[in-house]
Amino acid sequence: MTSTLIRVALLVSAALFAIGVTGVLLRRNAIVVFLCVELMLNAVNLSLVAFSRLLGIDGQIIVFFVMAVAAAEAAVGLAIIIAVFRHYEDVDVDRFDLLKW
Amino acid sequence: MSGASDVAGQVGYLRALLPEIVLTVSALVVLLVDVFQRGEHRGPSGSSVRWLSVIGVLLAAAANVTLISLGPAGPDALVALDGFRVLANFIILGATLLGLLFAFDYLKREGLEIGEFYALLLLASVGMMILSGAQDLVLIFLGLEMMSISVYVLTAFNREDPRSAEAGLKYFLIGAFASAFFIYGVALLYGATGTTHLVRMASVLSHGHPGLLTAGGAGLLLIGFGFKVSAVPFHAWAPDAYQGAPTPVTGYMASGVKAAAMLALFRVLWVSLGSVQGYWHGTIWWLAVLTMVVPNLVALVQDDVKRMLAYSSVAHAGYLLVGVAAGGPLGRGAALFYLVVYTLMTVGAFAVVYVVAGKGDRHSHLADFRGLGWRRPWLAGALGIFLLSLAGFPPTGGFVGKLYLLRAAVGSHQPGLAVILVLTSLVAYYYYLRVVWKMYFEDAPADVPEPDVTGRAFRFGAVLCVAGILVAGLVPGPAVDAAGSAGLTGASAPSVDESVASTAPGARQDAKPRTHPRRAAARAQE
Amino acid sequence: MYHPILPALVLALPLAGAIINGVGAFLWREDHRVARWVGPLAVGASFVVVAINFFAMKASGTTAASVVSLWTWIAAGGLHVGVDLQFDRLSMVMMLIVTGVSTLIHVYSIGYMRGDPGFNRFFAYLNLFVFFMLVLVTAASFPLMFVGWEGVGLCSYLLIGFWYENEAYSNAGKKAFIVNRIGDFGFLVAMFIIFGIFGSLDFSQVLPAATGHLRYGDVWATLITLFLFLACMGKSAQIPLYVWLPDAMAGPTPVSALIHAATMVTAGVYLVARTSVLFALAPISQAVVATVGAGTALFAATIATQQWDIKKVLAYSTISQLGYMFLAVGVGAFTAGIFHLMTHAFFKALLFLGAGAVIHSVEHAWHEAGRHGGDPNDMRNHGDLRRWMPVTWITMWSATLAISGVFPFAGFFSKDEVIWKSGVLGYPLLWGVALVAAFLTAGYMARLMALTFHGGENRTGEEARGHLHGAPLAMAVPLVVLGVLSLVGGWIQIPEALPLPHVSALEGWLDPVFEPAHHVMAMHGGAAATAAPLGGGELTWGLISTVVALAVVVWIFLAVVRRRYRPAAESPEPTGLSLVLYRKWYVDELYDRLIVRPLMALWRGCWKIVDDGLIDGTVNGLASGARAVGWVGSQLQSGRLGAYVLLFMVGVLVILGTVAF
Amino acid sequence: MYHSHWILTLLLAIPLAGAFACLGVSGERAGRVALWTTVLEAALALPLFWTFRIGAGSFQNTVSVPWIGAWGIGYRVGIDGISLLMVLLTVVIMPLAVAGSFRYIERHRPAYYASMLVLTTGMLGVFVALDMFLFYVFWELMLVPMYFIIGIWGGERRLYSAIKFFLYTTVGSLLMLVAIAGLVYLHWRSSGTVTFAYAELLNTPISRPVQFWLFAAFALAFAIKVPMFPLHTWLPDAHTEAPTAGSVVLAGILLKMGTYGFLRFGIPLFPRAATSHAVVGLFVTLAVIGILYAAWVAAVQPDAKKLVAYTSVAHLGFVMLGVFGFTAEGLQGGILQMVNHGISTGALFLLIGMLYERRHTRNIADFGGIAKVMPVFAVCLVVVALSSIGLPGTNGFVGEFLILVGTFRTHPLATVIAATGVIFAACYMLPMVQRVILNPLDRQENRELQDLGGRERAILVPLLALILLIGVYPKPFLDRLAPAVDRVLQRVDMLPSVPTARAERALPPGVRLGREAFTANLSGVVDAPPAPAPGPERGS
Repeated sequence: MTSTLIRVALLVSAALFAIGVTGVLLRRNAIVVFLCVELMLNAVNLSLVAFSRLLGIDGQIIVFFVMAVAAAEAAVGLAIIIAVFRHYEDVDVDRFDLLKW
Repeated sequence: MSGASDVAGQVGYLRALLPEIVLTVSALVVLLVDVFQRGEHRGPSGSSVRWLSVIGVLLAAAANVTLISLGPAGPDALVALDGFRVLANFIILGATLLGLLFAFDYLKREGLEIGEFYALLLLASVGMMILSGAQDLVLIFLGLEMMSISVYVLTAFNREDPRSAEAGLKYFLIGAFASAFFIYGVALLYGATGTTHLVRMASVLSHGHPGLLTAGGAGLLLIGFGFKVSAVPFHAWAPDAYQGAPTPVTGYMASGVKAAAMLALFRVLWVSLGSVQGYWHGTIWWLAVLTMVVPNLVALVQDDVKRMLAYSSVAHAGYLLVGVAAGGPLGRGAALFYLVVYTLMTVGAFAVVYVVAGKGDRHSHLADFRGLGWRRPWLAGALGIFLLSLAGFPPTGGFVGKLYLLRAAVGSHQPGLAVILVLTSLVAYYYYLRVVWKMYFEDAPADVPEPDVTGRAFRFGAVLCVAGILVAGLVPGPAVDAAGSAGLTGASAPSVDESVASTAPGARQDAKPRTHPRRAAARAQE
Repeated sequence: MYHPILPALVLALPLAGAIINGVGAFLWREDHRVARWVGPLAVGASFVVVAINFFAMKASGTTAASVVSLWTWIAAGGLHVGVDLQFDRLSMVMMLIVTGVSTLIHVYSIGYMRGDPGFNRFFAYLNLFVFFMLVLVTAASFPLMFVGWEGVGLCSYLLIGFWYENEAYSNAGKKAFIVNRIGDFGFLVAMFIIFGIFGSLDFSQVLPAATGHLRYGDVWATLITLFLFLACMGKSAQIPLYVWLPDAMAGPTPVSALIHAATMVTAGVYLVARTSVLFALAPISQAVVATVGAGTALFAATIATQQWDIKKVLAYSTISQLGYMFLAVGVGAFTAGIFHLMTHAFFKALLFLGAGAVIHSVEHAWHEAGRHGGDPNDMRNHGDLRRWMPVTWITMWSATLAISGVFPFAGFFSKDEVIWKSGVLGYPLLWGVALVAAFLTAGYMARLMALTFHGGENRTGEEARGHLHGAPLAMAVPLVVLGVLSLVGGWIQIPEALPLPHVSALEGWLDPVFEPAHHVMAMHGGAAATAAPLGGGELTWGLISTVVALAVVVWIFLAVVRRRYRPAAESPEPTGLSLVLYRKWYVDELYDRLIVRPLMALWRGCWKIVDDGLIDGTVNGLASGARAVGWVGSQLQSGRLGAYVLLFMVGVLVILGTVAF
Repeated sequence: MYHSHWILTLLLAIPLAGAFACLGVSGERAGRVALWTTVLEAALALPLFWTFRIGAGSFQNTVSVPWIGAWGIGYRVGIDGISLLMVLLTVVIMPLAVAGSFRYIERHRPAYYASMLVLTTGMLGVFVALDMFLFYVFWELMLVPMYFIIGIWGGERRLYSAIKFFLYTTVGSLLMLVAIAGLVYLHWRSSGTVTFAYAELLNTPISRPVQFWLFAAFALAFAIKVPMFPLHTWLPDAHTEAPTAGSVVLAGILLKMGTYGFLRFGIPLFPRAATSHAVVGLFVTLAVIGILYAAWVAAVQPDAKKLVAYTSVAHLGFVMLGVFGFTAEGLQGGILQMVNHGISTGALFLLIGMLYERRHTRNIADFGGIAKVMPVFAVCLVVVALSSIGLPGTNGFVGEFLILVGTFRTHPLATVIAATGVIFAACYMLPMVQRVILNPLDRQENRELQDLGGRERAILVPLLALILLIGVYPKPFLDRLAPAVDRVLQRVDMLPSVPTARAERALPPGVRLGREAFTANLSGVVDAPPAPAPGPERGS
């Protein structure tokens, strides 16, 4: 019973992670890309929570760390996106190619 | 995540973390002093923050010295207390110190003298130290993020320059993306073994039957680290980020970030996953090969020296990966030693580039280096030595480092890696020498801009780098001894059976040193 | 017991002369007084020392060789070569000839080269040549002999190109050196084999041991001797390597006389004689030597008949006479070969010196008359010179009769001996060839004399004619001495068959040297015949040949004298067989087409195609390839985040894929 | 002092000190500093020739000081006969090269002379190092100054040539570094100690296949340096573009490092690979091809310097033939030929450089007849050219002859083919000599040429003297080589501990005399154990 639930949770988590990856791959808007990364982190969180059902509390504690990190990333990330926007007036990631080759 | 119980009291724990604590405190002090000093006006920060940060680094280094005499922490400690960590800390602190010294002139020139820069730099270093010293995947993740987030900001620090912002964005987005892989890998390994502690994970893995979860976890971890150490094919961000970032930050990134990530990778692979080499060794081998081959070839066609050096430092990640792939005391020593030298030469080389490039980092094209050898002999001489060392030429430290790596590769029965290493070095000679020939073989036309004048801090830093490189090349004995004898808590199953320590004094911290009959004989001889 | 007296002095004197004159060529370039005395005296003194040694050796009656060790030259591994001089009967004969003739020619040169800006340099070279020639003949080992061998080649090179500002002369020198090097290659290889088999290169180790190490007809003996003979072909201008010698006439005439007639070119004969025992062990080689010799004798003689250049005639004559010598040593008549070598040294040196006197005179006359251009060597520009140059005329006749083999001149005895021996030692065909060549010799010499000294009409030119003069004293004295020698030189060896007192001074003297060879041949080859191939004894054929020779001389002489010739500039080109012979059978052209040009093309190909194209192309191609790959790689780094993520994901999939499966 | 051990170290240190001194002074004074430094160096080194103990089998003037203890790396230097001659060659050539630069080098003089002095240290180091690490350091170290010398003071295509020189030579040496690491590892595995000491690494037991791999790496490095066909194309370019002194040093000394490497390291370390049929056959073949091919290509060169560069390939081909013939005569001749080549080719480059300084062209066709205006030059050129083509009486002959006469016993056919090289040598050298100094003096520019001055004569005199001295009396040189060559032969023959004190050097190892042995040799058996030497045919 538990293991089935965990397996489902893990699969959902993997699916979410894959959706996040696909989003990063396909989307061009920097903010959306970043949101997809957040989705991936949350997918991992789901896995961690699922494992902690089996292995004890540690997994859930890790989730908090991950959330905190995600928050920090969000803060920094949005600031950077704003900085970029000030130069390019755009957030389409494929338009930034001053640096190449 | 039960760590603290086996440490003899909180004080002991604090002592074991003294360098990190000192550095964190100095970062905060810098931040505070800056805030109070500047108050409302938005001018540049005072010079006190610079010196405060330098002092902070020096204090941390002093604190790090005290770690040497501390005995090993228990196997359950979250942060290791072994020679590996001590040396890693020194490398990171060295990179930080050099980064600071080289940043002074640069920030003044670019009008970026803001206290946050120093604070961020110091905090990034704290992250690195945690990253390379931690024995728990979660702590490693935290260190990684602490380092990364600070460096994202540093990369995008020059708000006037769109290249800086673009570099920051690329670095950040892919970095965050890679972090997700990393933590996913942590999660899977946790699921597979029930622990995130490296040593315990190792014992679980060596007794149990590792399955798909372990394999997937290891793979995902490799991807996460692959990004951080800029291994091909996860390197694409690196040239852009290195080129776009403010140049002193580039040097710092290329050395510090890479060193910390590389050493953490080494620790994770050989401590926790040492018994399941089948899952990752082939991958590391290929990563090393690709990372040596691709950037070296691409660097051939670079006409911008900064970008060329960016590719070069990506290629050096490949050389370092050879050390990781070799493992064992020899590979460990090789990686550590090479990182020491690599830090000196890379930071130094980037620093010279920003001096030549002038305000706004505009003139880093190869053509701008024409005749530098005769216009600015000292500057060019320093760059020449950095380049020779990067190329791996005696009598520089780069040569000894390469030889160390070769010995590690050969000693772990991977002569193929050794051969690829030297062949790619040969390719690298071409582009390094191209700079040398621009500097010395061609004369500067009148329209080549004069390089900046250099400040005292820069000169001091450059002398430090050059001296370090030459010392590492001419009297590498002490450094080799230190690197060779740096123990790694929980390292087992050395794939390398050549011991460098047969003549080196000092404790071996290998948990299970395989006793080779001949080695035993050698020891008996001494 | 004989001990060489002051042996080192024999060599040191000419060397010292060379050094003094060489220094003089720089320090007192304009002052020729020192060279005038030092040059001839150094060689003359050497001759005196040699003569003293000769008498000492003769008095002692020894037949053994005395070896004087000066110092160790090369000692490595099993090889030990000393600077050792060997004084034995053979080298004594050679030393006498070399120093004697050299002394005369040095004296002659004082007159001939008077006023030449390179006077000092000339004597330096000439002395140096004598030194090397003496090294060659006194060497006690193959390598040391090789020193002399190449040393004389060097001097020959320097002296042929003595007037180096003339490109043709320089070319001739170069050609001589390179062709000689082909021969030297043979010498080297022969030494390698000898060392491989005998473990030594000293004559005293090799030659006595030859019969022990090599069987009769041994393939190694054949190889050694064939390679040695290759060396001889080069140095002694035998087919097919003779081509340098006619060109070598570019040098000053005394050089032609000394080096390219009397001494250096006979070194090959000396070499065969020295290693006679090896040749005796290799019948195939002997046959080759004899055949090549006879062939060369005939071939060169045909060319000589149609040359207009007086020196060219003599050059081909020399080649032809050298052919006789090889015929002799080839058939095993070593003494005959050396005998002919000696008499040839006298009369051919004389012929050249005489020709030199003629050229000198014509040249001076033209110079005085202010005429430029025109070839003073061309016999069509001479004619009736006996009126101005009686001494030269008479002495040259002496030499002509000698070379034609007319009794009682020197050549009669030596040449007759050669021809006779080839007949009775089993080479009937070569005997016939030699006879024919002998008559040709008489013919072209008569032609030469008639054209140059007779004809009743002088073609030098109206204004110049008054300036013609006889040879000055310095030149005349050697001419006379050699003229006498050309007459009497043959009397030291008079065959028993002739109704004359039997003299075998030379044979008696040299027999001990050739004894081992004769022994081998006697053991394996059977006895010599007593009659010529067509029947008849030595006396018969001696009579026949001298009569025929004389008849040919008279016939051709009269034929030529009766014809009227125009000066060279006005003469028509020869046609038909004449042209072929005048063009020397087109051998130079043939060599050019078949060897020189293909080789040059090959070499250019090596440079342009292999070196620049293939090797550098590969190397540079690798470099550009690397750059091209790098460029492709850099294009992947497009700057777009999407591409980076894609690349990242490729890596992810590959890693996860390999991990999972 | 000369039996003291530190003389070699002194020799290594003096040029370095001089280099710093050069950087400290300005302009022409740097040249004088460099000259005096090299003269001092020569004065200090030359007595070694006499203090060297002839016949002693071991290395002399050795020093061994630990350097990187953990790796068993030490500062180990010493000389045997081979090193001795190479060291002396170096110290004799260097002052001449420096003095020969005074007029040629006009820009950046201090840097130039400093480079030359660093180069000196590097080259000497290669010849005296008895530690693989030390050897490699010096080996690479001398590349850098040479790169600068070609690149900064070279001719038109100096960039291309410099980088080509550098990359070509490093491709081999990098693989050699891997092989060194492998060798050290193997030694550790068998003995348990990590060491880079040459003497100890000699005792490493290595399986045959591994020997091949390691030898291949070493051989590649050395063969490029020699250079052997077809790895030679860097040489003509480097020579053509390098300044005179650069060419002199390159040809005179640097190339010797390749052959020296074979003798000191490649062959003794991996004797079974080095003496295998395949390897010997390959090297002998390449050597012979090199001799002929280079001579051919040289013969059609319009540029005098390039011509001489190709002759180097041919000469070094002879050396390699002698080395891989594995006979005492051939080896001694080969080593002597290394010295000879250094002298004669160095002199040739100096002479061409002197012409270049006057006319700023090296095109042979631009000259002609200059013997008339430059008689001293002409004499020097002729003597040197004759030495180069191996005329007996000059040094060139002794070396070539020994090589050929020795190698003939093991490789008769190859030797005979190689011997045709003496013909082709005449084919390239004489036309060059002719077109430069002989022929009509028909160009106005050439009529005004000045003959060699005092400085130039002083540079050439030692070389000419050596040419004749070695040509006439090579014994002192050969005597010093004999024990070292014996040792090499012992290694390759795998003689089980031949008594070191050979009472009578009547027959060196491997020498087989007499007809039977000779004809047996013709079957080409190279690495078979030598037949017991028959009784000496001749006394010593």
